[in-house]
Amino acid sequence: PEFLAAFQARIDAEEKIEPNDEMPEGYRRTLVRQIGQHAHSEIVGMLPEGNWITRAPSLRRKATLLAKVQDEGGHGLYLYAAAETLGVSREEMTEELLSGKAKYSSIFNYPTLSWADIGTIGWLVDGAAIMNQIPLCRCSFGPYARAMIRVCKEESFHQRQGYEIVMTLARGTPEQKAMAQDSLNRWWWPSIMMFGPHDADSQHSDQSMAWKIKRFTNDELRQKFIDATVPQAEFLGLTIPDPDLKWNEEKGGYDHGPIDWSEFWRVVKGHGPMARDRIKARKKAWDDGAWVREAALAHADKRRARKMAAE
Amino acid sequence: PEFLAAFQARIDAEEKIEPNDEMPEGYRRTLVRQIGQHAHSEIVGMLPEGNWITRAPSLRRKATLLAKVQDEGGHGLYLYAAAETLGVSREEMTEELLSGKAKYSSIFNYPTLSWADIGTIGWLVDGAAIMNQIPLCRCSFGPYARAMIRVCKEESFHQRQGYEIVMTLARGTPEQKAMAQDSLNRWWWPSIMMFGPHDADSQHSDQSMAWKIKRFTNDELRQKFIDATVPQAEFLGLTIPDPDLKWNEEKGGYDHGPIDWSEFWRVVKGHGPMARDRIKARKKAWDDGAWVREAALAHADKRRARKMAAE
Amino acid sequence: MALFEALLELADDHLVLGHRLSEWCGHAPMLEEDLAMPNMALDLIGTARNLYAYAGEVEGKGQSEDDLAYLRDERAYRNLLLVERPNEDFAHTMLRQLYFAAFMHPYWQAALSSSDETVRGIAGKAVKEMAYHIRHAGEWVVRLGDGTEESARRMKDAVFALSIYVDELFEEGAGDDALPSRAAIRPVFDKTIARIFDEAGLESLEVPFPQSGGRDGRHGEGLGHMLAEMQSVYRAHPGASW
Amino acid sequence: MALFEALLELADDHLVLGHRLSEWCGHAPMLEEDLAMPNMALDLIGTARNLYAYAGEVEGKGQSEDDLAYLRDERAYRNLLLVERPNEDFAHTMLRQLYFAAFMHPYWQAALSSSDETVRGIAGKAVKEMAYHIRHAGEWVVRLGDGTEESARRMKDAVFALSIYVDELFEEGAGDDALPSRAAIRPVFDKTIARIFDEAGLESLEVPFPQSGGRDGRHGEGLGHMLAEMQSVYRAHPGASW
Repeated sequence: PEFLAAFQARIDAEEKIEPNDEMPEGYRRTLVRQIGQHAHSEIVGMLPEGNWITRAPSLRRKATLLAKVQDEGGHGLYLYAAAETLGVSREEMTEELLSGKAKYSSIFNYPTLSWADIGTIGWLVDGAAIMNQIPLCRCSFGPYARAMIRVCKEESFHQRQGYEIVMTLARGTPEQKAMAQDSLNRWWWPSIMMFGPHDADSQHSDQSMAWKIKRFTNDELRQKFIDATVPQAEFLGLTIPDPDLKWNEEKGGYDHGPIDWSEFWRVVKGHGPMARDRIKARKKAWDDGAWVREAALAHADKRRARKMAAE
Repeated sequence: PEFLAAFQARIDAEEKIEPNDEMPEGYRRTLVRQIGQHAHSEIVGMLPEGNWITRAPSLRRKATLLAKVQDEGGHGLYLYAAAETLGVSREEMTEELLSGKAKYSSIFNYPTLSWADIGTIGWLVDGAAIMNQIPLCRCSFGPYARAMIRVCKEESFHQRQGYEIVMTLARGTPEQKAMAQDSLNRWWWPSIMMFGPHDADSQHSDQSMAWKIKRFTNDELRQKFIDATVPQAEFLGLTIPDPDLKWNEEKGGYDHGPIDWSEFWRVVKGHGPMARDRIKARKKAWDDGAWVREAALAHADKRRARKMAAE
Repeated sequence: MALFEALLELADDHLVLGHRLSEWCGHAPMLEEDLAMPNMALDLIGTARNLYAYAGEVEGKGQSEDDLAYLRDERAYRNLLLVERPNEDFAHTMLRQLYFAAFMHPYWQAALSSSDETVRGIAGKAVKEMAYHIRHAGEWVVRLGDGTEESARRMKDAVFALSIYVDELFEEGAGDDALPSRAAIRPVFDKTIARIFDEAGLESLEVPFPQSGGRDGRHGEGLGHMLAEMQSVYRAHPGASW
Repeated sequence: MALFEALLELADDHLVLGHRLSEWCGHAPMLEEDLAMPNMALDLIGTARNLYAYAGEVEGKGQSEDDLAYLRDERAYRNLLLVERPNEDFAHTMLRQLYFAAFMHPYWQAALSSSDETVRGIAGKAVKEMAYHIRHAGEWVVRLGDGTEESARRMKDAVFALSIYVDELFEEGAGDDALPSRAAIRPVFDKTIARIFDEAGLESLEVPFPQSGGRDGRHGEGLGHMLAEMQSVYRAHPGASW
């Protein structure tokens, strides 16, 4: 308890906690879970966007999409590295992902069904992710905070790219405009749900707030996101698929219609449309790659042995 | 020798040899090789055409192509059955195909590179096959002769369908006409080569002729094919890619330019452009299907055992 | 336009499943199946053609069967999720076929007494084909379920993978009086599957969270790739005849 | 038009190989390779874009890089057979990459002294990238060749499968004075491969019957499927901007 108080004092003083510092087991566990989940989301997130690399309708778009998906892999890499500082290996985390024990962001269990989805994901999904992640740049755990600074910088670049794709479509042929609207229709609610349940129904929040792992509540972040996004949609001439959405002068923000929480929980619990396909794809990549990883280890061992023999 | 003379007398009297009849080992061996090769050709021949089923540009064409490829599988089936009457199993023959020991028609080691190839294969390749096969309907070995009657009937239907596809293209847009001409350019010489080397260079011919397995020489059949095909090409307004092709009034047939025999032997010896891919595809189908074939046997055994136990 | 929409749904089901089956062509586990699968594909594509042709007629805008098949993108396709699922292995393919045929057989049977003559005609041909598909696919489900350890495992994997797409079969979709109720088919379907699963030693799975969305064009990610390939030549030559 | 044709050949090589590499995206054997392969793909696609853009300029008919990439069918593509070969496994993919880079590195090096300024510019960027590709793919060829029994077997299979496509690299193709001789590259290429194969414990194979034809558009059957997918959206919306 003395230690806990001292630890909380460091947190309150906005000191960064570093891997070798003593920390409460719950703090460590929460971070391992959260950073792992975040890393997995980056990795699984490569799949829905990767689905359009081979069909991207211009070479320029193909290149930027490839670069984007690569960046996501890179984010996964720093995040796994940040989690590893807390004593879990990337291999362990991967096994947890593949066995279904570890979660990842539910949004990636929706399918990408048109080129417009590549734009919309950048605009809405990366937009929502940034809202969630900017406060994490000031997270009390140093390695996570530092990883997030880098991640956020790249994500906001992706968000602008996504918005620009949607803008090109919204100003394009009638078919392209319809494609953009259809995509917004499908992604709006899942994006809104990315902020999690209403504050009243959120489990881990209070302790995470105290530990400064989290700095805003789900509803606060959701509100910020909606307020930022509605004018962007208006600028594009697209309609947000929420008939109840309207400006609330009093609170200085938008009110939105009711969220379908049964859909939310269904997807969170692993029954989203693409959930099985995602894990299957990752498992296949992992299993098919086993011989490569083994060969790399075997070769490194051989090299080491030869070097020692030569010395 | 007495037996050989009696056997030859039956052949000369145009009697059919049946599976249970005594026959010279060489006769049996020649037939096993030839029927097996013919069966394998039908099976491997499913691949180049199968390559366009998923892209056939109308539902009607898709259906007729599927039906055609299915017919080829059917021909493979009767031919394997005919060979089985001579005491080799389908399994043995398949192993020989996959190991590269048994041959199949070299023509199928060329790739299908446009929709027009589906027409051209029907027109030229099936056309050449029919020239080769019509005499086989009178082959001295009964089961083979009977299988060939059925095969020839279906092949001539395919040949007409193929010609009709090419005709549609030749009368279509400029792009379609160019596609048809390009396809003819690629398939003409390989089709001409389907009749094998010049008579002077042909190994097995004499004995096969005596045994009435074969009834015309390679060059005779090739001449028939060219004479039948040239007017068809003219009717379509397509140009046969042989600048030396011209009518020879004296012999009442066309003279053709020199055949590239180095290309011929290269492809016959297994170095055609698609040779490795074809065997690989068949091997994959066979290996991937092993568990299905095993399960079917295991289930049949279980059923039999249960039935016996019940009796 | 309910009839047009309903015909399109059915046509898409048949075409997409027929296309999936046709992908096996030349790659089947045995020669007999290299004949049987194209055969079933042909039945399905034949029915799809009749349905598209009639849909085009009902719509009355001069769209041909090929226009309807080749010029709509994945969001416009209305097929069930079940039929677009990838072939995976022979166990998945046969189970997918069984599920579809066990539904369509009683569906076409009911359609035999449709008020619409063309529908009755299509149903008359299709009902016999579907009886054969149930028999053929059902026999394989039994053989594989009650074959080797490996085949039984694969069959169980297929049941796990595909059963989440079964409920969608019974959603009414566009619906039209000329066509049978889908929900009403459930008991007959369940009986067929129960009989075959029983013989195969397979258990049906409870499906608390079935998947659907195909009727609204919310497909999986595989369909778009299938259509890209299927439509490639047709789209590359606008207006050409084939 | 020799320069136009020659640029198109080069551009097609880069695009097709980049596309093949990009198919790995999200499916690599380890996360590091989920970064490295798109990275190499980006290099290749970047070079392809520069080459197409310049080809369009040289041709002078107003064709954009996308017109050249998205509106030509498989018979019009001029790429080497090597680059269109399917990914198969990681061993095949790395060997294919090594063969290509071991050729292109000295090629671009020679192109640095081209009479054509644009070519020199493209070469200047590409030569550094190709050095990295040789290093990256070469290290993997060594690791796999000298790794486990399985990896060595797969590496040998890859050499067997791909070596028949190597000779085509040195065929002059369309050729143009502004671009280096291809045949002249052979000794440097052979040295690079010999060095890496030696370290990997691999043997080079004699190839009595090399395959070629890509420069005349006589491809394998895989390229058409690749292009059908690649061009699907572009072709479905003629004239649209993206």
